[in-house]
Amino acid sequence: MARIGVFICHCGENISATVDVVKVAEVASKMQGVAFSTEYKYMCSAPGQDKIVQAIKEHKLTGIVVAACSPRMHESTFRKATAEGGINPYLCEMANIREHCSWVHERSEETTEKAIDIVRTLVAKVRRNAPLFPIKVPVTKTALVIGGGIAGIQAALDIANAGHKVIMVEKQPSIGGHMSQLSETFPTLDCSQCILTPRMVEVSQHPNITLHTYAEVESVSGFIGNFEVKIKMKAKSVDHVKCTGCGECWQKCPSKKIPDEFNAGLSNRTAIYTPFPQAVPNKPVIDRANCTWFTKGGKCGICQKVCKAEAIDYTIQDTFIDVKVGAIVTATGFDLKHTDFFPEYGYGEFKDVIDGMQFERLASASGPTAGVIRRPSDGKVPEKIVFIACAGSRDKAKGIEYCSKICCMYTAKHAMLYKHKNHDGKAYVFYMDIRAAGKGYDEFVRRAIEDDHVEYIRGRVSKVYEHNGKLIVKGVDTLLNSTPVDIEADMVVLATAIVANKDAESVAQKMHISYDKHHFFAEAHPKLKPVETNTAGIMLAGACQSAKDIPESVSQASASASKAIALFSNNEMSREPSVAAVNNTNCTGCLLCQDVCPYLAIEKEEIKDRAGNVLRYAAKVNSGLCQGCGTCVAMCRNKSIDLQGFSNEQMLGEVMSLLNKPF
Amino acid sequence: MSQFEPKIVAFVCNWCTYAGADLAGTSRAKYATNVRIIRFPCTGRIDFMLLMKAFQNGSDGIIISGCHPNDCHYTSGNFHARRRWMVFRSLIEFMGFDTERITFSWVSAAEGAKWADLVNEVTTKVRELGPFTEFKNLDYNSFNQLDNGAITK
Amino acid sequence: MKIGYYPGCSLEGTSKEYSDSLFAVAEKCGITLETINDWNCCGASAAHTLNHDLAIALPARSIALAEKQGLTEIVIPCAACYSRLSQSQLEMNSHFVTKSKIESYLEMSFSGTIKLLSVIEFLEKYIFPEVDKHVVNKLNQKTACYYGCLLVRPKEISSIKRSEDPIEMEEVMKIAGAIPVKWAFKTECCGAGFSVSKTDFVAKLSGKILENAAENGAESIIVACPMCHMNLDMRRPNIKEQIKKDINIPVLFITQALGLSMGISADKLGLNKHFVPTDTAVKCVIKKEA
Amino acid sequence: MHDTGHHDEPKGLKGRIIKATGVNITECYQCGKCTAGCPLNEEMDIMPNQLLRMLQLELPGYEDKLLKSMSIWLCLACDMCYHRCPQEVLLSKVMDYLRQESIRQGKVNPKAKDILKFHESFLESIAKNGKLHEMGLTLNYKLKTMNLMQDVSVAPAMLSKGKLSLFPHKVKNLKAIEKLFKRTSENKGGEQ
Repeated sequence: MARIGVFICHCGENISATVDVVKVAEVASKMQGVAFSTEYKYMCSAPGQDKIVQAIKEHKLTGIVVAACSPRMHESTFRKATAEGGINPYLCEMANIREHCSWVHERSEETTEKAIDIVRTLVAKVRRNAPLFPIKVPVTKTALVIGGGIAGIQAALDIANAGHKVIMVEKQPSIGGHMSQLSETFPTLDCSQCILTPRMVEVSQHPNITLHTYAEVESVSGFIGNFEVKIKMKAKSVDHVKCTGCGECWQKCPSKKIPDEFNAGLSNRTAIYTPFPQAVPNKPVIDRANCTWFTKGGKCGICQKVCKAEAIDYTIQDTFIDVKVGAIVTATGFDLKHTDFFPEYGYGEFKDVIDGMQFERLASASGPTAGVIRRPSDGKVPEKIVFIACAGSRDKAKGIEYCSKICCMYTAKHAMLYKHKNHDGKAYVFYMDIRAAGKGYDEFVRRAIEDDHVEYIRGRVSKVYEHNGKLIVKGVDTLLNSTPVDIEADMVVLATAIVANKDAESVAQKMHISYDKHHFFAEAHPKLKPVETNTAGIMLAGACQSAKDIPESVSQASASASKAIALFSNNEMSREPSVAAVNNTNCTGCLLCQDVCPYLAIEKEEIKDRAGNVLRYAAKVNSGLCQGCGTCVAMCRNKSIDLQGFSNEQMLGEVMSLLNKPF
Repeated sequence: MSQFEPKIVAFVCNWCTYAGADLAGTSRAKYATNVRIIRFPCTGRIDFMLLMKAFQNGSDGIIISGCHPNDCHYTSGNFHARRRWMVFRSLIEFMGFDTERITFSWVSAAEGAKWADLVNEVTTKVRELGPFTEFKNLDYNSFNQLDNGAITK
Repeated sequence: MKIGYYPGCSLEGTSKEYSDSLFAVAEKCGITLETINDWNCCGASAAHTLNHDLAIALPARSIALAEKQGLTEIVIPCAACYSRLSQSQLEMNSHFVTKSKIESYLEMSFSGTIKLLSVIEFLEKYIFPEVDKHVVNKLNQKTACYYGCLLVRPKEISSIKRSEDPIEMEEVMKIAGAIPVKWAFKTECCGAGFSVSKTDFVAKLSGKILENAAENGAESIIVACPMCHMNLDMRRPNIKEQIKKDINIPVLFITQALGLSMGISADKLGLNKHFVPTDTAVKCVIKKEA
Repeated sequence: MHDTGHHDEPKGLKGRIIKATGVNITECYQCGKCTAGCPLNEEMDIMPNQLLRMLQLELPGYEDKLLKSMSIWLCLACDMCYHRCPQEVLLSKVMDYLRQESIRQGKVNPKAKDILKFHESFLESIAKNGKLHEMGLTLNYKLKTMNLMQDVSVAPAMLSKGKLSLFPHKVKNLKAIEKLFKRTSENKGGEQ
């Protein structure tokens, strides 16, 4: 026989001003199963909580209903008090008579009636509550970092330096990401590679970090503390244990006309290659799509012949490894729109209209022009150069409404670098707004304008076309009575929009994390959980979430790392026990539940007789994976699966009591 | 004569609509007192037979509301709810049930005002539809006779 | 095969050669063009400048007549008429109130299901499949294909894919054995409606177009709109005054150029009706090698 | 839903434009791309983006400035602005409305009278024949504007090339055309 205690809170006057709390307590005392009922000014205060503890002891209560605010506010407070009173905390439920009642209605009989109804439903539920126990799960103290750009590198080093193991997966042959391609960095103009390469080396040499380059995450299963990850190791065709990185192979490789990704297509590379001289690891892979051995069926083989270390092996296949990790940091980075995205700027067909990354390579000492800014068509140093900001960004018509955030700064940097190298050259920037809100950022833009005499013109460019070896840029100065401004330029640089990686959607689906309509990964809460995702244990770092500059990416990476380190500080963790359970004597094994479970938490169980013969099959819930959504419960044809804390009995009890029907 | 006040039961998910209703409270929106909320972890958890139980026992209208598509806390529960609702609706429509009495909506945790509007709209609509009596008017005796006589023989 | 035909006023007057050459090419390919009975003017820019409802109603009448006549597809060679008829059909189909209002003005019903074809769509759909059999000559000249505004804009009605640098006319010209040049003013406005009232603006805008075509080596300019043709061809003296340059490149309708490649005589194609002599373009034509 | 009654008729020009054209003026963020690409930008007295800005801000006297401007008559409706607009503001529709409003209020810029007269002559020709009679239009326009000598050099050539016909082609059912003209002008200024 249930003995339930009901506690009505006044919440100062927040509830009692519109709800007759005395009447609610009085009616509640007569409800089925209620042994004790009272009201109090502040149930959440220490004396209020103490009332619950005392009442449990005095009245031998078996369940608690606290009618007060939203359970989102104080459920844990009252469950703790309930436990202190000596009964299972999950026997306590809250009736929300503040947010859902007293605050949204005027003082009236109906309002009090509604409060009584709310209390009655929760009493009916608690009568059917069962003691539940938090689920303890062990924690695997290894982190997986996906992506080896600056964000991934930072996260990996932070976690590794805290003494935990890290597995880093990078899809390219080298780590370093986009930052390794940059010339100099704003607002200090220090050389990108100079500050990045030591970090890359540290990753490769760190005893706690296992680095897998030329590898991709194939699948992720499991849950926080206990993920199981399958990693695809793409065939490098080179045994990196034997390889000394001498470079003989790529110097002799005859396939020399492959656009070099690292130089943003401004130069060519060979089929066997390392992406750049400071690559980590500094050992080559064979790009099979472009290697004659693979495309023309065993012809060539020069690299194998010249390799003294006998490291080249054309027969290596893709392999898969399975790893167990406790936390995952997703740092898969971003992509840039290319010039072919812009019909009005020539569909990418004008050689001297380039994107920001191509300019970085032109300005970089390690780039194809050794840092001399030359235009791609004829190698001349441009005398007039036009930068177009917001190319594709903030452009609803092109499907990208958002601001790419970093272009204002890098465009100022580009113009500055150009002016530093070509004092007599003219640099124009067409912009809409200057968004330079970081530390020292606006000062940087002012320096470009005031000290380096970059001409900033406020207006969008309507069209760029080729004419007599020049590029005609048709713009406007909206600050000068909207005067049309046509510039005959030698080179045009588009600050193209930052977009999500092409495979971002499939990566998100593999990890069961959410993403926005532009395929940027979604944080769990835009303000209070900016680095976590909706899947516990998976964190975000860098531009895979939204456009970010280097300091922001690094900060977020460290924040993600600290989340992982905090998780690893305990040997086990506990989870809410609201999970599904199967009554396997009733279960017919149809496994509809398995199809709808978003967490792959339902397995097929063999029901055997004593001799070990399989009699039939039933569903079985892995309570470690189950998140408690209950979709399986609604699907089940004969009510063999139920959700603890929201069971069929409890929900039906609520409905029936609400309508004043006995159940 | 006082006007008819319908009883409306709202089946809502914990993460979006329940929180949205909380927000309506914290922002002190005012709405009709007719609605009673039952909290589910997810709209995917809602067994639609519970709707029938509610109507059978005196509810005049029902709201089902959860997270917007793609916003489900559990990734896909709301999609399952929507699909199930579409099948269920065509079934009960076929049986002659007035599906106007059931409102399926999405209210996010940020849409307190939308929740208040939804409750008011549904209350007005169901008030106009009048009390739900179809089920109560069924002739139980003939059912019982069928049960005891015709079928078992 | 029978296709509906909306000539438009220009093709019965100043641009008769466009109509003649279209018929000649269609005939070669075994296609009969059936003119809409009692069609009327589309209203051109005058109607939509002065009277919005009239701008919908005038084209709607011709479309409704075509529907009555049982036509399912109409080719509208004039780019301006094509634009007006398409805009009208689009508005009629998307605004119920407008539709019923205009229907009451017309005293006719309007179903809006007829397929309106620009000359480019018509060539792609009906001439391309036949063209191999009939092309006997190579135009053998550099051509600048000029689209103007109304074939490429607005995007809601245009069938053109690369709106800033279309290639549909170039595809036709390649088949005709011409060498299309790359140039920058394919879709700039020629001044269109100001042909009579603001001739100096037309001269300026058309002048820029001609200049760019010339600088890119064009030996002929190919157009698909009588307004563009008039401005680029007839306004040459004004253009000369404006840009202080004498540019003698002839301007051909796309159907004339295609007709030449099919061996149709210059006279039949109306090539003698132009202000800028077309003989330089005709002279380039050579027999296609078998 | 209530009918589009008189009680909610917007008072200002901006409100009427939004109601009649459905173009959301506030979407313009003043990037100027429309002006940069306008073929007649050098001739305009108010640039396309400025015109939208004036509508956004509604400073005193803006209505007259717009209705008396030359720009609204210079717009060729080539739609280059809309085509490249990042915010997809359909400016040519706004221009159409402004022109018709300018005529209604008798505020047509004196320099635009020729353009207006050309359009009027054009419509008169259609009203009379159902089709354009180019010769008639030219004569009519010349009489209206007294630009008698303009284009005299090309006319004989056109005639000899068979490009101008002395007599108009006419629509058979001229009654129908008459009705269209009558009915649409009775209802002018209605919702677009």
